[in-house]
Amino acid sequence: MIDTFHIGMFAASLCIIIAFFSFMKETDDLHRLLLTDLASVMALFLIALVGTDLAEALILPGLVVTISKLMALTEIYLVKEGIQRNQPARTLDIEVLQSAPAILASILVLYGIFLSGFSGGAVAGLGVIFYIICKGHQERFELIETVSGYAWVAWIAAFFIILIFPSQWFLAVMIAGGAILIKVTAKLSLIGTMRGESDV
Amino acid sequence: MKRHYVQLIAIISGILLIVLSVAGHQDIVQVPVAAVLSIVLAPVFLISVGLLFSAEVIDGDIPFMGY
Amino acid sequence: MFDLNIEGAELFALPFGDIVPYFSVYSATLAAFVLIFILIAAFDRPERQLNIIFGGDAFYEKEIKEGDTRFSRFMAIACGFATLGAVLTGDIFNFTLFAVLVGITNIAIVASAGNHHVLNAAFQYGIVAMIATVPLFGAAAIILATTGTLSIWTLAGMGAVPLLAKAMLILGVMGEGIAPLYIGKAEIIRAQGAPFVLMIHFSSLLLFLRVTEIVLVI
Amino acid sequence: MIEYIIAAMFAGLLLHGIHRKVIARIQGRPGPPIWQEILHTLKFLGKESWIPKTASQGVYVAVVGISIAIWTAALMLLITQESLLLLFALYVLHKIVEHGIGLASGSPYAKFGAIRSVVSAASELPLLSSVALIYLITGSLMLRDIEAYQAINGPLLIVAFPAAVALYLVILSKIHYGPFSIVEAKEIVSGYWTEHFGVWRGLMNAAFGLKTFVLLYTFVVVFIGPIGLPLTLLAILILMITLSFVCAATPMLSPYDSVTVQTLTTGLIAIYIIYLGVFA
Repeated sequence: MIDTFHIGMFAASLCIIIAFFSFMKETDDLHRLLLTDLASVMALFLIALVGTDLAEALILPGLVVTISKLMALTEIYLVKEGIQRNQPARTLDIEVLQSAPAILASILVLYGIFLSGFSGGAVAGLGVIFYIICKGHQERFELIETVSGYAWVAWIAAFFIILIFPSQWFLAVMIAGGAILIKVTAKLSLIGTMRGESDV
Repeated sequence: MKRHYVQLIAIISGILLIVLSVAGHQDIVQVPVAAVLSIVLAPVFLISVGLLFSAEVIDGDIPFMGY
Repeated sequence: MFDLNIEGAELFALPFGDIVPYFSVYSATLAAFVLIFILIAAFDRPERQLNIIFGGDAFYEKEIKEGDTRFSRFMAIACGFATLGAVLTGDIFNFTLFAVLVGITNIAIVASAGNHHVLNAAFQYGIVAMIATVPLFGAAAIILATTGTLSIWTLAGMGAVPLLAKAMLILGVMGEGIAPLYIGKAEIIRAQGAPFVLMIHFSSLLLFLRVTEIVLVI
Repeated sequence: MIEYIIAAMFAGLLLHGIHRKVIARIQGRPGPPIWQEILHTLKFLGKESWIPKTASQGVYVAVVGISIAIWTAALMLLITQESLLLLFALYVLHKIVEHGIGLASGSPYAKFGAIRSVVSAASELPLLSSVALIYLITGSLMLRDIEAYQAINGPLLIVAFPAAVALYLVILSKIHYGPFSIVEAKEIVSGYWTEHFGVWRGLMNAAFGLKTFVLLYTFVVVFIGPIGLPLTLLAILILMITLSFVCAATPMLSPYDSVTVQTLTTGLIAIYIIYLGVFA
C-alpha cells in the first residue's frame, strides 16, 4: 500500500514538475489559462492518490473550487480582452439538432406522460426544452404561465377532493399526477425559452 | 451626534472600567474576563472622552461630517 | 484535550465526530477581528478618492455611484466569511478549501474595478492562485496519507505531520493569500480602497496568521 | 485594568518624548522637553474634530478604536502572561490598522503611506522567525513558561541572540524617525495618518505610545526575564535610548532598500533556525 503510494507520489511530482515547467515557458495568456486546468488536475491527482473513502469525498469539493476559480479567471480573460461582446449567432450548429428534435422531443414527452407525476414532468420538460432550443423559440411567457397556473389550481383541487371525499382518491391522484406533470413541464420549458431576447 | 449621548457613553464605560479593575483585583471577576472586557471598553471610553474634550471648542453638538 | 503551550487555553470545542471546530484564545481573538471587519465591509460606505494633479493646487474627486460598489461589497463580505471559515475550521482540508475561496473572492474584488490594468493584474494573480492549489491540496493529501486524519484537533501536539507537508501548506497559503497583497497595490490607487481593498489585505494577513498556528500546532 | 492602560500610555508617550530629546541632543539641537509628546496628545484631544467628507466613515473611526484595542490587548496579554504567538498576531493586525488609516480618508498622501506599509510587509517576518526560534529553544510560547525557563537557565538574550536581534529590528522598524519608517516619510507629508486630525490623531498618538511601551516591555520580559518592575523600566529606558542612537545616526532608507534589509535579516534568521532545527 505504502509502496504504491510512493510510486504514485513520484509520478505525481514528475507531472507537477512538467506542468510548472510549462508555466515557466508559456507566455501567451490564453495558453496559461488553459494550463491552470492542468495544475488543478494535479492537485486532485495528489488527493486521489490517497485512495480511501475520505479522499473520494474530498475530490468533489476540490473540483468545485478549482472549476469555479477557472470560470472566474475565464470571465476576467474575456472582459480583459474585450471579446465578450461578439458572440456567434447560433451557439450549437450541429446537423442532428435541426433534423431530429421533433422525434426525440416527442419520445421524451410521451415517456414523461407515461411516467406522470414529478419525474414524468421533468422528463417531458426536458423534451420541450430540447425542442425549443433546437427549433428556435418565441418568448410566450404568458401562455406557459397560464397553463402552469391552471395546473396548480387542479393540483390544489385534487387535494381538496382527497380531504373532503376520501372515497374518490383515485380520481384525485390522477388529477394531481396530471397537474404536476403539466406544471413541471411548463416550468422547465421556461428555461428553454430564456435565451436573452432583446425585450426580456 | 448629541453631546449628551457622548457624555453618557463616556461616564458609563468609565465607571464600568473602574468597576472591572477593582473586581479584577479583588478576585470577584476572573482576571482574563476583566482583561477582555477592558479591551472592548477601553476604545469606547477613550474615543468618547476625546470627543468630549474637542466639543469644548465648538460649543454644543459634535458634528460628524465636515469639509 | 487541546491545552497546548502554543496558542493559549482551549475555550470551547464542538466534537462532530472526526472534525472538531474549536476556539482557543488565539483563534477566538482572530474570529472576533474577522467579525468586526465583516460588519465594516457590510455597512460602511466606500471612500471617495481625491486625485491631486501634482505640481499645482488642483484636485478632483472621483465619483462613485451606489450601484458600482454592490459587487465589491458583496465580494468583500463573502471574503470576510471565507476568512472566518478559515480561522475557525478544525479540519485541514476545509482550511485549504476556505483558502481557495478567499483567493477567488480576492480576484473578484480586484477585478470589479473594470480597469484594463487592474484586470490584467487580477488575471495574473488568479493564475498564481490557481497554481497554488497544487501545494495546498497536496499538503492536505500528504497529511491524510501519513497520519490517516485531517483533524487539527487529533493531530495537535503529535508532531506526526512531515515537514514537507507543512512547507507545502505554507507555500500554498502564500500563493492564495499573500500574492493579492501585491496585486492589491495596482488596485489601491484606482478603485475605492476602504473597505473593499482593505478586505484583501485583511484576509491575506489572517490566512497567514492561521497557517502559522496550524503549522506550529500539528 | 484601566489604570495599567492609562499608565502604559503615558509611559509610552514619555518614551517618545525621550526619544525625540535624545535624537535632538545627538544632532546638536536643544530638542523639545521630554513630556512634549504627552502635551501633543492632550493638545490634539482639545482640537476641533470631524470626519472628512471623502472618507469611508466606518473605517476612518474604527481603525482608531481598533488600534487602541489591539495594543490594549497586547498589554493585557503581558499582564495575564498569555501566548507569545497571540502577541505576534496582534502585531500583524497592527498592519491592518496602518492600511486602514491610509485607505480610509481618500487622500493620496495617506494612500501612499498605506502602499508603503503594504510593501514593507516584510517587516513582520523577523518577529515570526524570532517567535519560532524562541519556541525551538524553550519548547513553549506561553510567557509564563518563558519566564520559568529564564529563571532556571538565565536570560534568553544569550541563548537566542539572533531572535533578540530580530525583535530589536522589528521595534526599530516601528519607531518614529527610524531608518525603516518609510510609511511616514516627510515627502508624503505625515504618511498614512496625514488625514487623521483632532481627537483621532490624539488617540492614535496615545495608541502608538502604548505600542512602543508594549513592544519594549515584551523585549525585556522575553529576553532578559523577570527582574522586577523598577529594573524592567530601567531596561526599557536603556533600550529606548539605544534605539534613539540608531535613529539619530542613520538616514531613512529608500522604500525598496528598507524592504531589502528587512527581508535579508529575516532570511538570515530563518537560515539560523533551519540550522538549529535540523542539525542541533
